[in-house]
Amino acid sequence: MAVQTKVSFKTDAKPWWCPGCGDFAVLAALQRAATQLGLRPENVVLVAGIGCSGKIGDYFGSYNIHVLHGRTMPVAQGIKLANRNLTVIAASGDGDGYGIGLNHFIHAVRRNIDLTYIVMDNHIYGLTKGQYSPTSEKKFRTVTSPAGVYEQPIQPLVLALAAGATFVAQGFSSNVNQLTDLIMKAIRHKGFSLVNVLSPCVTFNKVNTYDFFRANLVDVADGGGHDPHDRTAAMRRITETGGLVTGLLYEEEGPSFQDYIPGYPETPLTEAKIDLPTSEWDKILKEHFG
Amino acid sequence: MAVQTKVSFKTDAKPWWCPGCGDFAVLAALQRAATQLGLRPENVVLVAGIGCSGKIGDYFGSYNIHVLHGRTMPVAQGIKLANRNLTVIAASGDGDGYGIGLNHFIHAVRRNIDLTYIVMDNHIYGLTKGQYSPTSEKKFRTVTSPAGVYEQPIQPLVLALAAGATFVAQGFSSNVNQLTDLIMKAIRHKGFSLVNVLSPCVTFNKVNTYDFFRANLVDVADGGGHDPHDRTAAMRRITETGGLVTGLLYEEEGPSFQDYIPGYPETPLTEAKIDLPTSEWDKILKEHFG
Amino acid sequence: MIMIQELSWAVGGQQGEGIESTGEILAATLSRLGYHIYGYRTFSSRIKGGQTNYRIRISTKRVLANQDYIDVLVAFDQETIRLLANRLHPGSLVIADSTDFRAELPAGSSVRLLEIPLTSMAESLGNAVMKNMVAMGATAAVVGFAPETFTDALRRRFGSKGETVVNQNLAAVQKGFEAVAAQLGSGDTFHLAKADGRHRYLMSGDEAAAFGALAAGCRIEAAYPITPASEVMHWLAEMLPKYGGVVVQTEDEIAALMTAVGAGYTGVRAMTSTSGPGLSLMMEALGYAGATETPVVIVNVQRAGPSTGMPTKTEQSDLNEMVYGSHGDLARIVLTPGTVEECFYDTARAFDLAEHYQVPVIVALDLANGLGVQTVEALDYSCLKYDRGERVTNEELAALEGSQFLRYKFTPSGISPRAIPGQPGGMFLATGNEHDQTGHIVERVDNRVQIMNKRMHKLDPLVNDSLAFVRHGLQDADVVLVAFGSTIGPVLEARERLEAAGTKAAVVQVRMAAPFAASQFSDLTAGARKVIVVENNAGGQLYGLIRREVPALAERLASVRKYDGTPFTAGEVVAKCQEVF
Amino acid sequence: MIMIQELSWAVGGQQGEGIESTGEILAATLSRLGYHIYGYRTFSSRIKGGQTNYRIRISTKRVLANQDYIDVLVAFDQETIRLLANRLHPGSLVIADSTDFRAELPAGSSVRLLEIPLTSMAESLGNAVMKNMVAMGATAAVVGFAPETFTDALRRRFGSKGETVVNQNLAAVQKGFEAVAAQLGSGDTFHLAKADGRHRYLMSGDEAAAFGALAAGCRIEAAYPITPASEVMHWLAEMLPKYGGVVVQTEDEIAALMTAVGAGYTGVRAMTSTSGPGLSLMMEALGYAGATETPVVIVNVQRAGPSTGMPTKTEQSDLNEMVYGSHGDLARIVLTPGTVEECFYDTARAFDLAEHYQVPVIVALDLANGLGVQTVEALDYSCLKYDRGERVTNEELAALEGSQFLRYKFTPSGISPRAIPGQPGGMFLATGNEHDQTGHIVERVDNRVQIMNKRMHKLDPLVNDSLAFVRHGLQDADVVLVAFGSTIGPVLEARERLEAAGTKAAVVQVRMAAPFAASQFSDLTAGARKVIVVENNAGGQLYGLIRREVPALAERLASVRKYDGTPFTAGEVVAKCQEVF
Ligand SMILES: Cc1ncc(C[n+]2csc(CCOP(=O)(O)OP(=O)(O)O)c2C)c(N)n1
Ligand SMILES: Cc1ncc(C[n+]2csc(CCOP(=O)(O)OP(=O)(O)O)c2C)c(N)n1
Ligand code: SF4
Ligand code: SF4
Ligand SMILES: [Mg+2]
Ligand SMILES: [Mg+2]
Repeated sequence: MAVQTKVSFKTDAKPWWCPGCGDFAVLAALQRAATQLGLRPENVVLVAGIGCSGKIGDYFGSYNIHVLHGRTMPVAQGIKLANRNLTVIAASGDGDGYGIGLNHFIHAVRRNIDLTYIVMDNHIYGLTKGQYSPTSEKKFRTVTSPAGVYEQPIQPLVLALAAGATFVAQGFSSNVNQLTDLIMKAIRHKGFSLVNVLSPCVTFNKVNTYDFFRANLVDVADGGGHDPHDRTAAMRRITETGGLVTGLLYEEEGPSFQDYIPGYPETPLTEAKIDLPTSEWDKILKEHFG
Repeated sequence: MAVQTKVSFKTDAKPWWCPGCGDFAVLAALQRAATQLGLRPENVVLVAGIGCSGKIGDYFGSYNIHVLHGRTMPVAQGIKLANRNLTVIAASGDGDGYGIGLNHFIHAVRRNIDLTYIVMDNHIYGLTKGQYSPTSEKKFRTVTSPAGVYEQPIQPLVLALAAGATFVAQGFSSNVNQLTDLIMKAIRHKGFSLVNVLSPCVTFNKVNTYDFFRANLVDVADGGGHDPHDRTAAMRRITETGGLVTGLLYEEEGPSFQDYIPGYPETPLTEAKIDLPTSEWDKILKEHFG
Repeated sequence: MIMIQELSWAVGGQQGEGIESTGEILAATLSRLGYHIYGYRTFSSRIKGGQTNYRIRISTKRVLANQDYIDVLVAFDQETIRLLANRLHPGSLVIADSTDFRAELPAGSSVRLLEIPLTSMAESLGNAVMKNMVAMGATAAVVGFAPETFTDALRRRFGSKGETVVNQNLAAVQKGFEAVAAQLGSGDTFHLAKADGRHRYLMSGDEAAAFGALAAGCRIEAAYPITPASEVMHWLAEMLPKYGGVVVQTEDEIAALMTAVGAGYTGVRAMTSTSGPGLSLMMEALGYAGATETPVVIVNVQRAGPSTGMPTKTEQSDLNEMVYGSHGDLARIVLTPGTVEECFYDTARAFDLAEHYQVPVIVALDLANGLGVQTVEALDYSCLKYDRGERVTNEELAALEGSQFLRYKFTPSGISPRAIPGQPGGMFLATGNEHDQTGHIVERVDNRVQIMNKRMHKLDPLVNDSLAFVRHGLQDADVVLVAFGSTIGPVLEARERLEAAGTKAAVVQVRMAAPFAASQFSDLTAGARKVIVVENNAGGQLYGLIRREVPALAERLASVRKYDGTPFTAGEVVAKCQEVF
Repeated sequence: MIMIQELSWAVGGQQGEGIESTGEILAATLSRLGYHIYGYRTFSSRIKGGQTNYRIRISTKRVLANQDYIDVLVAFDQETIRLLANRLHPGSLVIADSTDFRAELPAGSSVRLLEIPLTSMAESLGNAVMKNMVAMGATAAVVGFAPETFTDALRRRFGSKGETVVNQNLAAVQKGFEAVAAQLGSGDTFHLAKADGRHRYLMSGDEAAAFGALAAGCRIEAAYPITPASEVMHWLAEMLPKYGGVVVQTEDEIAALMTAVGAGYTGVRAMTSTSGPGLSLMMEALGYAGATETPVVIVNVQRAGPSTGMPTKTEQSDLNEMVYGSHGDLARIVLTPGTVEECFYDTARAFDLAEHYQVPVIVALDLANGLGVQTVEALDYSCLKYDRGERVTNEELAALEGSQFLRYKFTPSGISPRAIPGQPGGMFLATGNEHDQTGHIVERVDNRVQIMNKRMHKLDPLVNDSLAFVRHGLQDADVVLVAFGSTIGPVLEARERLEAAGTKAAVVQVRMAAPFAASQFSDLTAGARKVIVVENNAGGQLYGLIRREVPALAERLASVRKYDGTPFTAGEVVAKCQEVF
């Protein structure tokens, strides 16, 4: 086989995002991470949701599946179970992932199938033109909250930890280097990994802007370091900062779902021989139904 | 009007539950709580899910609505918004509430509409005959987990706190007095309240039995008292005990959703006059579309 | 210069450049002058960038669809010209922004071109986005309006931004007017006949539906954003609180419908609004409303499917799901308003029907009438009947003296008076499980048959409903065109053209698709040699429905379908109908 | 004592008392003796308590439904007698447990009654639950089998509990046998003719479907428990791991289908199994599989709807949703196996169809064939074709030399060879948005029409499918009965009875409801004076489908429906058909 050179994971498509959208940086970081990890495009599947964020698949040169609104998680798990050799990455928006798709997220966390989940969290519904999202802050005024939001926002990092996540990180679109690093770590992590990315929507969110995040974000290691294996500390850091913290908050090594499945073969199910001799079926017929 | 005597909230229906089922105690506690609070049957709506647990409505003498599997939360919220004078109580099983219905639960928590949510948590799917549930422990063998469960169980109390719940309690079917008390407090709480009840399924769950819980449960106040206004302490108590703790874990007083809704009247929407003079509509026509 | 009775105007450029508001201002202004307006925007699922165009038809007569052609096209880029070239006719005029590109017209076309540096003119006034207002001025010159015509609309639109902005925009209009007036040749103007000056209202179907809901007494809307239905929610989010009502943005569409069902059960008029993907998610909840006989209204603004499909393109392809969706056998009402006005009337009526019959009612809009704008005559509020349906009174309940209230009592009509929470003695169980008259779960075969019959037949009176169909045109028509939803616009116009060309044609508009009033439909189409169903979908869904409901018609029935994401024009309808004549 | 060719036996009592296993043991034993068996349990959505009964038909000929009547009824309570009284005939024998109740037979009936203290006899042997085995022994005596006949089955059932338990149960059978043998009058026995002794297999449709899936190479099942489909999941949970496969219990049905779609996209045969409420939740995901052309199989075991309905009662009322559900226009295949054997064949075939046509395939069972058990002849594995559909090879991809692979290439058949992740050079975008041949999202009108046509027409060859219908009976039939699913059992038997009574009748079984092969169906029903659609639902869903697809038949078409939650018997079919003749 020819020597494989590193690939850039770029495509010809011109992104449909608004100029300045935070999602450009997420794409760039993901491309860099995949390149630096030396992944092959054919062995990566990017599962994207519906939203501005969900367009990311169009611009990332791997196998791509752009699913239904809120349904990245089950599809990603189906893919990984079907072919354990693939690198499976899911990408959602905050509405997609923490609104309509939250249940799948929590259950994916506890199932701990080996995949990486990147959520582009802009605290708004971008593609549907600016309704508030589950992560929108209280009092935020939008077309569907003309008097301001009154729900308590979802805290994705806290929820992920509460659900037993084995890898929780948060990045910011303005820090592509850190984000690249977090995504690389997440992909390397055996099990479910969440990378929540604060990725500003420059068109509809005039509150949680680049400037807002620059002014308010701290690094998890700021002020004395952080042990990413300490769940309690992670929880405390998140609470202290009101969620405005970036870096690797928590990681726990251990077996993932695949390691437990009885009889689950080392070779991918895609390679399983299915046309077994009919004697096999006769055996079942006799044993179970005779 | 005649002097209103306390009502028992009992009905003639003979419960369909198996003898010994933990849900009998939940029903009894709920009936006692409603009676002791002096509620009127016509002003209470019990919203039940699908499962053995969901049968509870048939036996509780109030307005009752037995909804779809997993959908107690939206229905309960719709009812409360429609008539803020009603006492709205929702009742689910662990599958109903934390499986298919988990997303609605988390969003109901953060919306903080004033209702009480009782989950009869038997760590199993009872009505469908014994599949594992989201709260089933690891290694638990059932018809759908013949080699044992390998998902991390959902920790409902932790998730509720993580989602910002303003009232979190846990009861046990063997302790009807405590449970009655918790339910009374929950109903009195202004805002969303969760009462998770460890309610054994004597038919399908041979692991999380009455004996198991008796041997392992501690009271939240054991070993030195617990301040239910301390969220961190609540979280710690739950973690320490692996969730095997009963009592009122957390309560936070404050305004609920209704208090924020712009223009939301003091009188229930059911009493709103809707046949306004047509001049009202002409005004809108001119102002908005003229 | 000749006097014309109508003008087709369009503006096109990149999304996010103000194309939408330009169209809106023009439409609003001309509506105020008493013209009839139809406006339709073509756009894509993208916030900034990507071609968009807004086509407006301005007429002295009622118009319910766009013309086949465009008379005046304002183009901010070459893509606009490329995409709309096939709509231009020999007499069309293209006003192209010469700041950024050199317009190229189709080879050999006799279309007239006016190149004007719209953007630089706007920049010279302080802001490039005002190129739209320069274009508006240019349009005024071409059509023979004074630039002041737009003053009012501009004040309303920009007033909140301060006098300077208003004045800048007014100056931009003036500048555009002057620049064009100077260059106009004698054949370059379109002199639009004066309008009747009557006061009309300009609105989209989404707005009309939301307004209809409010007027009908809806007090709770629970919904999840989705194109092209979000506008219903947005309008209600603004307006409902003024009437003590609430809009809840739920976590998904299942929650949306179930929240509305909860409110409906409690006695408040409640609704949700959605589009195809949301509708599919609501199928289980729809059945629940049906089984529990809970009134609820679903406004479904259809878009191109299947699946995510083309969220910003129109289609009428949810009919099958609306009529046949949800497992099990289930009665539901499906209303299919055609004009924007009808979106108001039918949504308002939906609440009466929902409470009267205690069923879920779906009001089916489509993107073309949901987002398209039309001028509407003063509304007729006699449609607001506030029929709250049969309710048991507290006195009747008291007379029960503690014995169980029969929520699902077997009555001749199949409709049972309902109690709502809060009524003493009215306590009952509502359940999606099969139940008896009290509401309690029972699986006895005799009860099952009885209660199924009750639910399945309570809508029977609707087969005589006088609003099920609207017939337009001659009694002795040779050809009957059948349509529902927005397609009625081009079809009505096609009928006129066919008749002008010598074909005796009539139109039967389907306003209620379920229950389908088959024998009325048979009567309305009796005698026609050919009955042609014209619809915006690939599957011929209405055609199929009619075959099923009125199979005797099958031999005379023909199907005309369009499923490229755009609405029909009258010319297309005529051409396609002639193929199947 | 006369020799009979078949016997209808039933046992009834409270749920949780072992009724189910009694029925199973009897059925298994007699199947091993070479009899044909049909077994059907009536139960409710409740774990313990509530009446349940198990009816078994034992015959020397193939049987696909229960008889109209019961010959021998073992009753553990009076409720059983009350509920089944209308099934008893003058020659019936009731064996009643006299321990707890005094059996009362319908007034004036000539049914024979044997009162035996089944429970106390069991108690005297050590355990009251063995009353079932005592009843088995009693049955043996009545039917003329030696008690040893059951030894084998008992060993298999109780072997794991140790020799003592086995022996106790054997003793219970013996005891029941003796007690009855002693009391039997000469007219009290039913001497069942000897069976052919051929080896057959006893299974339910749920098991057959699961087995069919495994044999066809399904390796991933993602599902959520639901009556009456859970058994599919349970069987696969046990068996798939033995073949390296996986069962995922998902958080809901949406996740279930989407997980299977993910696996299907990746190239593994994957499925989900569900019932009505779950099917309704899957509507959006179904459309997604259709739009992305991803193979996936859905086994839908229908139960009585609408909504939660009657979870343990049978119905065939999801046909509308299976055929027309999901928004937008969508091709899908719906297979409707009738017998248990066909549940195996059709589920296996579903995987071939799904991959060949790259569509979602729904295999529609109903509770009656899903949970009912039938004896099945040795299976014919030639149905296992392992048609993986068109796949692009790595060589073909390499030959592209880096240019974009056209996943949705326009081909004459409409089927485009697919790549799966892992294949170098095959990267593409799968999306539910409208897309072009590469998979990229485009909304161009020309592309839209082309790709819709591709998806809508790729199933066209199936109109010639030789497995779409099965016709039974004479060519020149006067009356044709039409049925799908489990209803085929009673309908086939009704045909025989009609013919015996002088009516020339044939049966057309619908095995594929979508796409509907209309012209084949026309041919198969040509010449019949009357075509009667017999189905287990209130809406006449198959009847409506046929009217839509073959409207010319409408005048000769009649509808027979049952919707009380129980399957038809042949006698009911005959009676109802005679009403519409
Ligand atoms: C079932 C369904 N409901 C609603 C929609 C409409 N919709 C498309 S994107 C979106 C939300 C987008 O918000 P988010 O997930 O935060 O993504 P962003 O655009 O902000 O990146 C919604 C509601 C849909 N496509 N499908
Ligand atoms: C949409 C849908 N899916 C599945 C079911 C079947 N079902 C009924 S109850 C139940 C789970 C019951 O478990 P749980 O909620 O824990 O209640 P329990 O019976 O244990 O009290 C399921 C899966 C259903 N009714 N609806
Ligand atoms: S609308 Fe917001 S999220 Fe969407 S592309 Fe534009 S900036 Fe990004
Ligand atoms: S099966 Fe379990 S949960 Fe259900 S009624 Fe019986 S004991 Fe209770
Ligand atoms: Mg977002
Ligand atoms: Mg449970």
